[in-house]
Amino acid sequence: YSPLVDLTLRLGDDALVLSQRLMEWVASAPVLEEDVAIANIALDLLGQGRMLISYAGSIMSPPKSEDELAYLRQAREFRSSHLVEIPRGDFAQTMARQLVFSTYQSLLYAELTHSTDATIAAIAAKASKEVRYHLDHATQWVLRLGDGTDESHERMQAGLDVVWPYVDELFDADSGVEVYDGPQTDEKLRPLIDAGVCPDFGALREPCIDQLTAVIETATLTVPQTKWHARGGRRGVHTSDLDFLLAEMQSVHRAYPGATW
Amino acid sequence: YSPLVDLTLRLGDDALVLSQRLMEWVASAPVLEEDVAIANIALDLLGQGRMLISYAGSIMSPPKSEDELAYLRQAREFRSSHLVEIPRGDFAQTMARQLVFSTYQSLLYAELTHSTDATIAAIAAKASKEVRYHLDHATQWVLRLGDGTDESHERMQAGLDVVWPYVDELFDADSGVEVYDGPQTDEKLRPLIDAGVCPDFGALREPCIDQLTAVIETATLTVPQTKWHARGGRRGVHTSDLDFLLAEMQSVHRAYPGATW
Amino acid sequence: MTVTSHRPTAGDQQSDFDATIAADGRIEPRDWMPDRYRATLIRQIAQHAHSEIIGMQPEGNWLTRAPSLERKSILLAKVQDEAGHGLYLYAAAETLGMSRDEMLDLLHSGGQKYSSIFNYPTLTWADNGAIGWLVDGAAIVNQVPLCRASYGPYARAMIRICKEESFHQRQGFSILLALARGTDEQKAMAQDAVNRWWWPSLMMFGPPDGESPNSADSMAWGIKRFSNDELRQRFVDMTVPQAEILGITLPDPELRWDEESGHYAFGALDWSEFKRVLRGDGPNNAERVRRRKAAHDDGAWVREAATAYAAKQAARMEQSA
Amino acid sequence: MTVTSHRPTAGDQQSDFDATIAADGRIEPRDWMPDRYRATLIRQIAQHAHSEIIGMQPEGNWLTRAPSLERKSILLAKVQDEAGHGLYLYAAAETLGMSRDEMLDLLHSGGQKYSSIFNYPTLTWADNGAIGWLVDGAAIVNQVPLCRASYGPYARAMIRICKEESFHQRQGFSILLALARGTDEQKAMAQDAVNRWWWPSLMMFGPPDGESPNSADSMAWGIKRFSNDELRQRFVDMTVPQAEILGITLPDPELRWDEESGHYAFGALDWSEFKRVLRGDGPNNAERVRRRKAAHDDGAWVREAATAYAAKQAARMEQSA
Repeated sequence: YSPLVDLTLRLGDDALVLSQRLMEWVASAPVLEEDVAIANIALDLLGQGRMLISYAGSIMSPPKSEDELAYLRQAREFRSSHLVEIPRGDFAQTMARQLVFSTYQSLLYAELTHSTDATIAAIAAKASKEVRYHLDHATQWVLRLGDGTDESHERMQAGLDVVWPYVDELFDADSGVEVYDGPQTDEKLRPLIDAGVCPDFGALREPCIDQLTAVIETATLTVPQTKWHARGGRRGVHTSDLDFLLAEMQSVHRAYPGATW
Repeated sequence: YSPLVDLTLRLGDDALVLSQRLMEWVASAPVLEEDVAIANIALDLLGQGRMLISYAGSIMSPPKSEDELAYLRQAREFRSSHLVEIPRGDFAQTMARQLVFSTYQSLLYAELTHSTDATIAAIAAKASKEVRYHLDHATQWVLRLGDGTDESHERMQAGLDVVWPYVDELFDADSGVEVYDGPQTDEKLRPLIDAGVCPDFGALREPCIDQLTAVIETATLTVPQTKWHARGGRRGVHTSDLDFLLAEMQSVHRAYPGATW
Repeated sequence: MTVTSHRPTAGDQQSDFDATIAADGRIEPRDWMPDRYRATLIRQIAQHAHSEIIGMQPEGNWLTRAPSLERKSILLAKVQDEAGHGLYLYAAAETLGMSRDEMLDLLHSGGQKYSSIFNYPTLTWADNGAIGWLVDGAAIVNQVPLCRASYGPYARAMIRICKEESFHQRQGFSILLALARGTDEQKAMAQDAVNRWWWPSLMMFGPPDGESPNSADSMAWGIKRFSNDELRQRFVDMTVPQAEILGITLPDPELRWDEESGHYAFGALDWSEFKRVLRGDGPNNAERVRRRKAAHDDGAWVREAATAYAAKQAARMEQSA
Repeated sequence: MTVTSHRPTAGDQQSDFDATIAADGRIEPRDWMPDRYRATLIRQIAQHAHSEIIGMQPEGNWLTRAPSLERKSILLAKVQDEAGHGLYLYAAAETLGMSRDEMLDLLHSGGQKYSSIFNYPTLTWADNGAIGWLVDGAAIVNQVPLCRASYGPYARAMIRICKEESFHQRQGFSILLALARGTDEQKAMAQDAVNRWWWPSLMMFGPPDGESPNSADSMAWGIKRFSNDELRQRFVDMTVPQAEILGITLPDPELRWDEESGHYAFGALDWSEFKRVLRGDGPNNAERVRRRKAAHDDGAWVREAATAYAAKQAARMEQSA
């Protein structure tokens, strides 16, 4: 992929894959209001994913449609982060992931609103409003669960503990890893950073961790310690969860080659 | 499907689908000996499934390979029973299903050994020996769990309760159902029964229930009561579980159309 | 504002109620109403609410597998609407004095019902088309008259719901249209789905008029406006021309235009299967309720946490005030 | 039968042991052995057993998705063998006085290790080929000399295991051969898998001889027969010609035949990544142990039931006796 395609696929695949994970909650949420809210967030992310993936397809040569990219790529060709791929877990784990992802997205899209790439800037402007609601929703739940009952406190902490090793990948994808098949993935975006298309992702890490820490501590929870962190998603080295997710997502489309829907 | 193809697919799809469900236990069994035992049963069933499905393919026109039938049929074209499709549940539920299925298979294959169709008779003769081991294994576990601890007793009973509504379908597939798209599925095999190719499945019900009752009662458990029973698998009306199982099973094969492996 | 000069007696209340009904007026939550009117409404609105939330399952099951991103997006919006409809309807039923929790408990225990149509499985992607086109189509025919139901909160909820249902029906038709114009396999998939959903859809209107004992009361109370058979006929008349546009055959050899009556004539319904499914011996009854109850039970700790947190926050407010 | 005429002293025992080792004889469970010999063997055999059962996961993950029924059947047989190998090896380690339960607890707590190679993910179907060909290939080179290890139960277990491993290696080669002869996409998949597994396979032989502190003892005790670097070279020499048959490029630009030494020369290994993965910061370390522990914990009630049932049966036997 060219750097610009790579960037838009990273953003778009994150949104698409997380939307898919959130859909798994529909008709299974703890209260009906959450069926509505989670479906709503999933719809927003699916919309963002479609815009970004369509844009990526439009600048590929030959151009590809959103459905070609969503349904006919193999897992190795996806550019999602491990954070969005792992299973949904219980409601606390889902909210822990959502808090991390929405905080990351809110900081990122605020920067991308000023992108020198007009399409990306426009998508980011639209998405920023949606993300504000997602972040608020997740924050409220982390507070309620963290400072609710003993059981919810324990589950909320466990949820944070599960997702925490996946945070760093969002910011310095492959730092410290020898990559045999090309440059490190954080290097790949260098020309785009220089051209003002996207920010340096690494620079978003500190404000993100600060914001997360504030919420976590208000919720009477502890910021987890972790001795490993995920890496590889941005160069197509994924969790095995992604392959199962795609097997399901692509199953009908692939079973009828060449059909339109 | 012709009646003979339909019959062999019923037998073969049951074996293939259950084998697939059992594989989900590999590396997750409660003791290492069970990793070996369950893999072994899954291997036997996969072998039976392959022989039966290959035979079905050989008498279709045009003929089809086992892989075409396993990987390129839609769920509606499968002829498996709901019993083998439902998720594995816990170890007790898996053993409850295995007890039912192996009892059914042992009675059925004993009859099929005398089939006037030489291929079916030969497959049944080979499979009978394997099924004897499967049945013994499941029986031992139902006894251990039923007459073990309070928790295992409760789980074993719960497992039986889950699988029991799926028993009747094995013997009188659609009795009592108006079928809009053809004859009732138990009628479809009539010519084969008359020709001595297969037994009347309905006649196997009583001995099967008797055998199951004996094991269940020895295990200090209760034969469940049920107010509904599954139907439809033999005419392609399946649980939604089957479609997910096939999405996973067929995913790699379908992702590379035309490839050989 | 009317100030009544004397304490109303039961007789006065009944005659006020009767007069409102006779004048096609609206009964509101604080108005007096006969116990049986209240009980009938609770049963009907709760059943309708339950149907919306159980109805999320058969289509929700296909969200992760929708074959294009656009279809996925539309189906997700639809399923989200169903959850929203459930919310409106539970709120309407709560104005009659039964809480949502009580209704959910009755749903889980089998004490209240949901539409039997959702006990059929969704076997292929085309089933999402057939559900939208036929099941939502039948629902609209049933529901449009309910926008004039005599109980205010119910009528107002139905007005909001009906607006969205017509989008649901169109999206179902659109799924089938794409399949009907597609490959041979897609056409067969669409036809198969319609074959399976047609008769159950007709049964959604309930038993024939002669065998519908509660209908008379509901008619007299202005809850129901048309008989089961009238609505069923209206649905058939509306649907047959649409099937022709799709090029899909409805699975009824007796279906034909009857010049004399100005309606389509259709074959007899097989109520024995309907009753079997209604009795609980349907392909998905056990699974639908099991899944609903599992969601509720698994979510208990979340609801408890929300309550505990709200109490803590209230206490903090009070302390700092 | 030799009858010893006096009670053996510690010095006698040590010299008997030394003599057995020197004569390339076998130490058996009831023989005296030095504590460090015992501890080294327990650590090594347990690690080997753990590697077999953790090693079921990366390939077990593909059982349900194998792209042909024949491949599915072969892979299932292979994974079953791994469970069987685990059984042999735990039994061998138990003869040294540590129970399987103790070893599993140590595995779950991180007190005992398993081969770091299984912390890499299996990203595509081709990875099953690369694992069979390279990882099992490397395992065979490591294990064949162990068939002559000085501890009898270990040597005998290894003889059974080595017989089956060569089938495992062949099935891996066969998976890759089918891909290498397949479509362009299949070829790319095979090359990609080999690119990812080549270097980690070379690291399976352990650190370079200069940095392998425990090796000297193991050599002296007849547990280890060749140095890490010797075995690594043997593996490279065996594998390069096979890669040529496959038409797959090994991802090392420095790889070349060295006429002078009569061996293939290869590039330097990047031990920093190996050490990072070994330290626990690998892509799958946490997941592998989590899954193993979950299987063990979820199965606790089953093992308890089996024990309770056995006790009841024994009591019944006694009563009726």
